[in-house]
Amino acid sequence: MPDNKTLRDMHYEMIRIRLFEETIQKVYFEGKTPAFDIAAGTVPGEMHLSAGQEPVAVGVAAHLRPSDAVTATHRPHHIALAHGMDIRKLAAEIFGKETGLGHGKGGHMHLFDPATNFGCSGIIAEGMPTAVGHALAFKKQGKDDIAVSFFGEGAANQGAFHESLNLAALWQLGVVFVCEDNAWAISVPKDKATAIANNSDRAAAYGIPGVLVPDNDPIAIYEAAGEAVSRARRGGGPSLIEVKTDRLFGHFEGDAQAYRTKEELALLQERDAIRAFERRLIESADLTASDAQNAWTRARAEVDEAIDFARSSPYPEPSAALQHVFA
Amino acid sequence: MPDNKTLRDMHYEMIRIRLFEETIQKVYFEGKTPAFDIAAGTVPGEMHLSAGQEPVAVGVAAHLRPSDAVTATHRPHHIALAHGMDIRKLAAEIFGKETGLGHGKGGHMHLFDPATNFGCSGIIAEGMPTAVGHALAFKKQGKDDIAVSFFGEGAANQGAFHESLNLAALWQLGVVFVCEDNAWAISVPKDKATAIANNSDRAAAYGIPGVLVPDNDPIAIYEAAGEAVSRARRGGGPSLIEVKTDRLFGHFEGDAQAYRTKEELALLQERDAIRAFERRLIESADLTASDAQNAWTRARAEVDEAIDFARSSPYPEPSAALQHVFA
Amino acid sequence: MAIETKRLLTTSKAISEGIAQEMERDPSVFVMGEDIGTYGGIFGATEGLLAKFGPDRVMDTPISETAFIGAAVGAAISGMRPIAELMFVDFFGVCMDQIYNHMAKIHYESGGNVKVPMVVTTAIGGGYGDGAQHSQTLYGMFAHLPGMKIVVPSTPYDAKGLMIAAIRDDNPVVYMFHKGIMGLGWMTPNPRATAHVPEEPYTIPIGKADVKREGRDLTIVTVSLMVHRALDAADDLATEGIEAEVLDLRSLVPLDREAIIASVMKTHRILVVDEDYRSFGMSGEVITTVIEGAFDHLDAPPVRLAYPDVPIPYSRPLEDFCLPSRDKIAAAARQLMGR
Amino acid sequence: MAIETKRLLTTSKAISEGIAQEMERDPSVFVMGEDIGTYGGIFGATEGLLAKFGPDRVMDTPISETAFIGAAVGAAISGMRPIAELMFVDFFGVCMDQIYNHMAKIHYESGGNVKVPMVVTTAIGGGYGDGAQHSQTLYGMFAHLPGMKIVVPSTPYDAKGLMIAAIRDDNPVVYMFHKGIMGLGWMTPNPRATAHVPEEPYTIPIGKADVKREGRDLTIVTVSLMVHRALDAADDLATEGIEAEVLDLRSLVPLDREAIIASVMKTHRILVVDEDYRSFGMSGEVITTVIEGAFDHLDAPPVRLAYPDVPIPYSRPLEDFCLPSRDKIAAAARQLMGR
Ligand SMILES: Cc1ncc(C[n+]2csc(CCOP(=O)(O)OP(=O)(O)O)c2C)c(N)n1
Ligand SMILES: Cc1ncc(C[n+]2csc(CCOP(=O)(O)OP(=O)(O)O)c2C)c(N)n1
Ligand SMILES: [Mg+2]
Ligand SMILES: [Mg+2]
Repeated sequence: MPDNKTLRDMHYEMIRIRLFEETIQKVYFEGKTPAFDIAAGTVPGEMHLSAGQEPVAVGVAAHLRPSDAVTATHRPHHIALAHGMDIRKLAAEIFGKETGLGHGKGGHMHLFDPATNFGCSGIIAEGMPTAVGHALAFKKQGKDDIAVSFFGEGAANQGAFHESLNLAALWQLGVVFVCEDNAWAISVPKDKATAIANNSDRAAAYGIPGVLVPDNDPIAIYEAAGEAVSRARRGGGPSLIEVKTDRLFGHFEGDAQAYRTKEELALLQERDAIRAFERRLIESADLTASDAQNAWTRARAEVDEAIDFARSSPYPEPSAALQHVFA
Repeated sequence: MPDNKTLRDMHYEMIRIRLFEETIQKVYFEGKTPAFDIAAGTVPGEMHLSAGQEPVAVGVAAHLRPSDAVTATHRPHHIALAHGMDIRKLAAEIFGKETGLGHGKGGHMHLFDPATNFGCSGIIAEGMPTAVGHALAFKKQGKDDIAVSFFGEGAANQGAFHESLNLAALWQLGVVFVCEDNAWAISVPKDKATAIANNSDRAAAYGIPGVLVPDNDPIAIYEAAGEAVSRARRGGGPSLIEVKTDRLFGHFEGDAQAYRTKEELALLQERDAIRAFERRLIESADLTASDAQNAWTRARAEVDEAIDFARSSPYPEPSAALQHVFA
Repeated sequence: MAIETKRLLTTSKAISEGIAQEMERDPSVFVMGEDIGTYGGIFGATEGLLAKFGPDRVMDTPISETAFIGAAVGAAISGMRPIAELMFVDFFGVCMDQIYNHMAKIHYESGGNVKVPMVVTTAIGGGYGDGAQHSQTLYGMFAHLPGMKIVVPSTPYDAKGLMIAAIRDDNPVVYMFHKGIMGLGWMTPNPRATAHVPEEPYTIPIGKADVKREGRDLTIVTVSLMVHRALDAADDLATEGIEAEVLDLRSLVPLDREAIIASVMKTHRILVVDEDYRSFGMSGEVITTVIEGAFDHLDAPPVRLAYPDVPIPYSRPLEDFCLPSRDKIAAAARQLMGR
Repeated sequence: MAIETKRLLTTSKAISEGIAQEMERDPSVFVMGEDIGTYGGIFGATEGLLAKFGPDRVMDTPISETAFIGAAVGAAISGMRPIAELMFVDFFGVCMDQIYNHMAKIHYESGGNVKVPMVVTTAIGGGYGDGAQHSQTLYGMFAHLPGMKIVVPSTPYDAKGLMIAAIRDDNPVVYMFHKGIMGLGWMTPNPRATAHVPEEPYTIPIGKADVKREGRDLTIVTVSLMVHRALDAADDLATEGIEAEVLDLRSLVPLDREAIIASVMKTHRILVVDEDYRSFGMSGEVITTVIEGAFDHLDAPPVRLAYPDVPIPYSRPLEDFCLPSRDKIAAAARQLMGR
């Protein structure tokens, strides 16, 4: 069970992420109405937001240090923020600005942060081998840093999943594999893609622990991650954790979600993990109602400041496109 | 338990394969002595022979019809012959002759036979998806033909293994996946490559039956395959069979096998599955000693005739190299 | 005299109509891919097919490109004519072995005994801020690898005719549609992405280039979305008295070298416009074709305008800097004309 | 006066020596791959390393190219300098995503903040009857994709110097060695595959072509094993009074365009010899480079001799028909000279 400070930090972090995602959503539609044009507006391109999946990010990240490596997917913001990425640099990168994490070269699916050893990839499951490599480096360097690889339930049917788990298990590397099962891969439901019900059962194919967290509960995730992280840190090898979580928005912004029913969407809103967690903390007296309110206000200010920073930052020089191909 | 005719057929077929492989081995070294030059001689290129793995091929193929699709690997001869490929066309292809299966274009790792719906690939595990596709076609066509995919234990750590098993299980296709575990992937022993002891346990990751045949026994293989094949034929979906088998020769011809001990190699010779099977059939009175002798003689003649055919066949016209890129 | 009202279709609807008509005609045709069912394909190439043909012939797949493209290869060998969608060409790296070592080579390795009649459809192209892993064209890379036809349509009319031809072809065809030619409501509109498309099925031969605009002064050779950019530039150039011929290759394999040479023999000048990376790709191949076939007919050295050899940057000014555009094409043409 | 005896090494020994010296110098260098330990690498590039450095730094891997090449990417980001061997380049299709979407792009996507210093070694080339899936060169395809350096050595001396340079490079390098240049006992011997190699470590800058033979009449541009074929052909041509300059590019990325142009400015004629597939590859890029840089200096249209656009056939007469050879190079050179 996380201590009070950790609970409050997790609460704040989930709120900060949610507000960030909601704000990016608003910004994303600037210049895209009335006619939606993916190339237009303040932020072009695809935009995969993580609202609903905050518990996974914060429950795991609570156990990590900045030197631990984290790899994420096309849906990376919650994980990046929870692992400590500078929110202004993140926002500025999404805006394509010179002050962004990659000076505007990467964009929202390609965030690389040496300060928090964070990376992500828009190619499904292909961030997983990189995580194995980070852990391999740490082992060679005699460090007790670990690597965490986040991926969706859709990714678990990609070859890279299998190869990465086998290699990490074979070499007993300190990797925690975290499957964010939000039940959907774009429009394809999990049962139309995965031959078995729970990916955590696939851990048996590699002789490693497989843990199922059946609901989107930050505390349960915290507990499962704690065990996996400390196993990894003490040289006990990799683990696989599967969390049943919720994708509150469309796959990407602009997704009409014709494949989901109104009822499903309403149900997800109703069981929103942040509100549930907040209620629970207030009930358990870990948080007062006014502290809770305060958290929303503080997070709002932090997010707004980051967005302002991004908005007011300059674009890179066009010809900078030709730089940084080679070091 | 196979009936007497089947036992005798399996006995003959294993002998025919063994003699074929031994003969190809001799032919392969023609023109390569005293100095071994892979490009020289009657048959150039890599040569992966299957001596020792005959039980897997014949135990499975005993249940198949020519219209069943079979995919194999870089080590395909035993499976091709057991499934009924014309031995003369196979030999001629290995010789690079116009009369070969692919008019000399494919060679020993790239055998494609419409008559027996056989194909193979020199890329590890990449024959597996093709097998899934054959089974998918059969299902769409309302046929009860099935597909069998052979692969080595080394292949079971390749992404294509995972994706193929998941897809076949998801769509409940009639595929039998047969893992020939000969304990080695070139020089890498299985325990240096695979995080668990038995690949058959990986069936659980796809919710399909996984069967381990712990020794190189044609009858045990026949039994396991019989169940998997009939399940596949009746629409019951895929199975995974793993057989612990023996690679009697080097990975490819010319392999000095510095990575295997003399003791291991001697032990393999000693427990040669063909001799053991023959002894057992004679003991059980399924075969007389003179029938057994006869089988070797007949097989010898058949193989020699095929090799003669290959040897005396003409090479393709050099400019034929430019044909058959497109149909 | 009856007034003829021409039926207008977007490219994506032209493609899905072509597929639908072939599925009606031939029960062996089916479609596989991620989000090609209920969703209709991320770029609409399979819209309406699920409703019409049901889930047995329009199959959503797991994110297992190696398995399902490989399954298409197997199914094609066993008598089907699959269409498999690789959502973005950028993802080729997870499944290329099935594409180039299997789909493309089995017919040859079999000495012509085994046919692999299938189509891989895939989306190409950038210009909308999708970054380094979702914006590439890569047709030059595919065209380098023998054994598969590479189709790169530019208009709704061509798209339908080439799709039907691709499905009927007994060879593997990689059919690459640029997101910017699809006529999608949510992509920056391209006026020529909606055009007349006949209702009845028809084919366009794969391997024949098409003169999209005639001209006497220079030849602009290109494909896909850049055909539209080149036509726009040609309009601008015409106002200055420069008449550009725009040659749409329509396929890179087979490459219609005769058409390239014939056009250059007429205009004596050539500009190649290429959204793919500059080096070791289409632009060099087209120029070399001209050198091999019309060296003595050139009034000026051939010129290419291509994507620089850098990963696709995300930020708009950076991406714009890299992409060939109407203005850059016109400028390159003027330079070629010595203006 | 002391008699100097020069130390002779095969290319494979030169490569493994280069790796060993870097491993001694820099503890962050390690090697991963299939059969690179006890076996010493199928083509001997890692021979002796396991005995010297032990299994922690010389790691045999499962047949999981995506996982271990991807692991090299992660390890490189976290401070190591991995060398990962892809046994044959033909297998790229199972792991290309890690190579071209990750290894090659992360530095750029990070805006220069993250470095990926690693080497992918891989064997290329045919001519020994290994068929369509084990005989390709494919350097043209790799060179088309931005973000990685592509090194293609031809001699023992170059191989060692380029290997050390590759390991020390802060960028990802794909190091492609042709089986026929390795000096392996079991491959048709190539007399220049054993040559003097200094014992001490040295580097050769990546991106600088090398004139392997000077000549005044024509330039033969090529790489890898074809350098040797070209040198043989140049010997034959010399007896006829034709002096060919043989330019070994040594790397395709960076491509030493200046060296190509400088040589053509001198000889006014160019023949490109390429074991990779003809179309959309190196041959077209080199010719286009000449057109862009030395059009007015050409006395004859550039010529290319390349592998035809067909999968590699197995049978010897078929493969011989396709491969560029000493005789075919000499014949093409004569034709270029108008003889
Ligand atoms: C190899 C590959 N195939 C397909 C895609 C397209 N794609 C992007 S996101 C996505 C769905 C991913 O589902 P999941 O892994 O469950 O993650 P989620 O989107 O639910 O977070 C797909 C198919 C891709 N990016 N990479
Ligand atoms: C994707 C790929 N990686 C590597 C190789 C090289 N290779 C050929 S055979 C082999 C070992 C295969 O081992 P296994 O699957 O156990 O089959 P076996 O040789 O034992 O029959 C390897 C690594 C290959 N052909 N394809
Ligand atoms: Mg999901
Ligand atoms: Mg094996």
